[in-house]
Amino acid sequence: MKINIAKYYPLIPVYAVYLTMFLVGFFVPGLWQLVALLAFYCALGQSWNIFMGMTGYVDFGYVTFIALGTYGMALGITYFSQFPGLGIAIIFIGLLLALFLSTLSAILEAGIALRLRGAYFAIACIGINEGLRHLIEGAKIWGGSEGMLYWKELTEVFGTETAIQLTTLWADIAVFIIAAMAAFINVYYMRSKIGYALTAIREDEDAAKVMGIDTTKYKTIAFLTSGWLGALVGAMAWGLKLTHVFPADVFVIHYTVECIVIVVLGGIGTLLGPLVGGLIYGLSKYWLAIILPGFQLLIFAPIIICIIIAFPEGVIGVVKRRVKGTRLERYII
Amino acid sequence: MILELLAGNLIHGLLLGCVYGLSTMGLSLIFGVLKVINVGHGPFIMVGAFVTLAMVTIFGTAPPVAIPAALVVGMALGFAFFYTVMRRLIKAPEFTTLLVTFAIGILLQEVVKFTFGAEYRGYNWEVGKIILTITTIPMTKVYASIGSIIIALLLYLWFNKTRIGTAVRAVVEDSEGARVCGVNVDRIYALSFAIAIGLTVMSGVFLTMFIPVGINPYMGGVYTLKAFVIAVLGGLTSPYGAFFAGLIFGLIENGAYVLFAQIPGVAPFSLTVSLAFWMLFLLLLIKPTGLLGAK
Amino acid sequence: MLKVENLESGYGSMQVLWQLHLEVNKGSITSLLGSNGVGKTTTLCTILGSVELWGGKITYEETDITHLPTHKKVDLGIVLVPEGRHLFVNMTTHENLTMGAYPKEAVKHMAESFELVYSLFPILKERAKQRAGSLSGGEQQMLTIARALMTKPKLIMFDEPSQGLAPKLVGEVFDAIKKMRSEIGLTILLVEQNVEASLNLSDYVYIMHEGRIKAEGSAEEIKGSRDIKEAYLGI
Amino acid sequence: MALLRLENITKRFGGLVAVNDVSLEIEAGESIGIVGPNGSGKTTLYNVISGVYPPEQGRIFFEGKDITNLPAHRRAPMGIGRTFQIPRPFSSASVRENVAVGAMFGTLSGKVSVDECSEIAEHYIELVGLQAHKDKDSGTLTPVEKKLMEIARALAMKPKLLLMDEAMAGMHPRDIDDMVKFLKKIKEDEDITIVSMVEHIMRAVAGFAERVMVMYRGAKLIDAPTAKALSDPRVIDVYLGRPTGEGEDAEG
Repeated sequence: MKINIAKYYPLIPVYAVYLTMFLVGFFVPGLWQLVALLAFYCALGQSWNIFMGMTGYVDFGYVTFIALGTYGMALGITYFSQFPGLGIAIIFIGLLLALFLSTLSAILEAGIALRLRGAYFAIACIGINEGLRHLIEGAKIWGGSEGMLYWKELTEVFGTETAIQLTTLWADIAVFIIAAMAAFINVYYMRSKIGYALTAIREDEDAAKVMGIDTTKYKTIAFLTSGWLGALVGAMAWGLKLTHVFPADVFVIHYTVECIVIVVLGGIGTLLGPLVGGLIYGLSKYWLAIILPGFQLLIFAPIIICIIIAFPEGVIGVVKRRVKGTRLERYII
Repeated sequence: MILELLAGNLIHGLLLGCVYGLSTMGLSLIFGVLKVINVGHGPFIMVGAFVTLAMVTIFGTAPPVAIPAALVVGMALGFAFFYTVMRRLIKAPEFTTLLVTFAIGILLQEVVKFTFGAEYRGYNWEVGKIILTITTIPMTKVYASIGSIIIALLLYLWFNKTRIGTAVRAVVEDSEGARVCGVNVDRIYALSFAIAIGLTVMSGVFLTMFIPVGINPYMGGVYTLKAFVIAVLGGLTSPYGAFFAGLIFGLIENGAYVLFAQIPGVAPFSLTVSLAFWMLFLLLLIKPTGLLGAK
Repeated sequence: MLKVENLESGYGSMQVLWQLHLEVNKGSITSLLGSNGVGKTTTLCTILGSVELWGGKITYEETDITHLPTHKKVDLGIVLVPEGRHLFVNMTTHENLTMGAYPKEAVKHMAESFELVYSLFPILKERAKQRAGSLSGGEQQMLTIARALMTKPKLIMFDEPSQGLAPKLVGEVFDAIKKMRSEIGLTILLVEQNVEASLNLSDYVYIMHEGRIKAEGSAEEIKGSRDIKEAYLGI
Repeated sequence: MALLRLENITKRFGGLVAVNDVSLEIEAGESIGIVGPNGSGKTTLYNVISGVYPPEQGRIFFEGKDITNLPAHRRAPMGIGRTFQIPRPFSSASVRENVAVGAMFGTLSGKVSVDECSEIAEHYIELVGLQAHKDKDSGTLTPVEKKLMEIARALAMKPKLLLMDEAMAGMHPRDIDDMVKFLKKIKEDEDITIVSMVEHIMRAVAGFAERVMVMYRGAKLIDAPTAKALSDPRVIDVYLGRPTGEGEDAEG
């Protein structure tokens, strides 16, 4: 089969930005934490956009995936640290558990939520998120509201030195890799049958069915992919990096809202959008926290309202319109 | 013994259910008229609680005096948010309305936080109690639920007996149809939004009369979520559906708590909250349009 | 009675109407003909104000009403029988009609309006307590017209009143329109795809094509003009 | 063996019987008109055939295979294509992408690559005369262009049976004649069986269909050769109100 490389041109600017970020963080002293934070937001934006951007469904409970990813890593490290011989494989077991848990919740949500549209879908997703959180707390699963702490286990397996390396460097690098993967998958989907099917579903689901599109299948593909990527981000950026997990910290709708803000700022359904949105959002949040500590939310809320109203296409949406018909067009989607 | 406990708690649940019902009517009204889910619903309830707190602690009045004050504050907020923000979002895609209403909620929380501080507060209002064999009911709870019922009834009369109220129903059904009948649809949008917010803020007053402690800027979140469950149970677009669903929800919540408390080794409070969401889950699985919905 | 000059309008960035002019004389039946998608519905909606107006001037009974909101125009006696009916399906027939009498002037005359519409459409009286959604297609169309009459209009605009009706019922609807002029003295602006029937009914006819008025004339003139019929009506 | 066979189809919505005990057989190569006023159950019948919802009673056979309980997306690849009364374009996608979707998920599903689908799309876009608009977002087309695009999209599915819903409503009588000619040509060239549904454009029915089924209040009133059906006294009584040829056929 012939592979059409031109289809992947839009990845060039995306990867250029990620590489620049990485190099800046790596070589400029003191910037690594900031860059890691930005990568986290970009990765979440990219992952969330695969579902929301392509299907038009607003998954307001997306944070469930991130949270379960975190629990997957926590469980992996906590339980498999009994077998120190596994070494670095423990982290991969953690990632597998993250994927497993997010798949379970995706099945739960897909069964009900993908049949519903609009308001009901948004509410159903929030419901599942809260239901899981309070079930974990109420039934005292995985430590209940006391959560799980596993720094000790991590050092027992890897030694303090390596454990510090893992949590402060490799967890962040992994987030970069996940973000890059998400961007690639996004382009791949957009350029294949899946993308056509999802566009049709987004615009008119019933007409899509009659055209021969198995709507459940394609929605599930997008939903699962998006959920898996979210879980991987959670496993690395929270699970491995923080070495603790509390239900009240991870099942927080605010993070879903951050995803939406990032994607909307950058441009829904675009490839470059989540990256641009992630940078703008992450940087301004960081900056506000320095100059006006404690006031971030008070300032952010009205800004978000204004931007959404005045600027619903997002940065890349506007750029896309500008470059239409020029040579830059094929690099920006 | 457990049956007595259960029966006692169900009485409390029924009383609280009235307040829940009232607190959700605004959410349903906004969804019916504007087709917008107000994700910032809970913070408006919180505003009601702070209005009560201010009236009681600063002006030294009895809590019920806060009811008209809450209505005024709520409607003022409603009109303000409608004309600055919501008006521009009437035909906007869903994620923008979700995001914007959420941001409004955050804004309210932060403003209240910077005005009143973040700590937990409460007030004291003693007006006697009814002592039954199975339970003791403070009169404040009785007043709160009676007040909720009265306001729900007034709303019902407004909807069905007044010209403007009928116009609101017409807009819910078909806004274009209402427009060609000469209804000033934009004003109906504004008015309904303001009334809905007014109702929500008022329900905050009744809620503090029911539970006069734990008033803080972030108390609203949990009520947003409860309101979602209740609204779906009630059919999402029907304020009366929401009221009756509130009763059901209050009963289940209080009943379940008693039962969960019998299970050793669990946190019954969290489990009760969780149950509410599994109920929502099941409901959406079986009958997405809600139990009490029109169709 | 109604005068439209240089009307321009559209949706979003897409312009639909260009330099449109139109005049409706008091007591006349004026038709706006043309095929699907030429902007007939947009014209009516722009006149009434439910579609944004980009430019031009609308005069009604010597007053400039260009920038009045829809409800003010309804108050002045302009009403639209919309395409797709837009009935309140969960309300009863009676409630739908009551809603029609929403303008303050109309409320005062509600009783006589009810008498009038029930005499015009006796079937609606039988269906008064029924949900509007449960009526048949023809009955719903009558209810839509009756609801418009309840606003006490002077100028009534019809958007495709025969659409979706059995040919048999189409005649009844056109008879009703005729009666509205002769018995109530209303002025009528009619948008139709049923060319033949509209030509028979109208005094004056405008022909639209691609968002512009391409031809106009008395019904007799249009009927007599082969060219116009060929070029724009395809008959 | 009939291409499509409906056996006693009944479909209810709540208390309303939308389609009442309708049977119909369509042989390959036929062109059939379904006529009836709004609310007579035509669109519901189409929805049952294309699988939008299952019937309460009755069975549907396509090429002898029972498809009664098959979901919609499994029927399209078998060769059932359709257009909609009110066009339903995938608005944010271009005309070419819209038509490509037809090729991608129709009877060619799985046999052609995304790029090939794009080529097939070009062919049908030209056939319906929309080549000037192929890169436009389909949402910006005029209603008539949207209808043409839907026809191209349905044809790109390479269907065996094409269900057309009011494809000619709102067109000039002259354009209707062109469309009738076009459909006749397509039918021969592409070997498609066409069912066309109309409310009141008798001119199109008379010009196109060999056979007509008239529906009234959900039930089949008559199923006969076109001329016979349209002059049937029952049809005139409940539907036409007067014999055709007295002006109705000039509607546009």
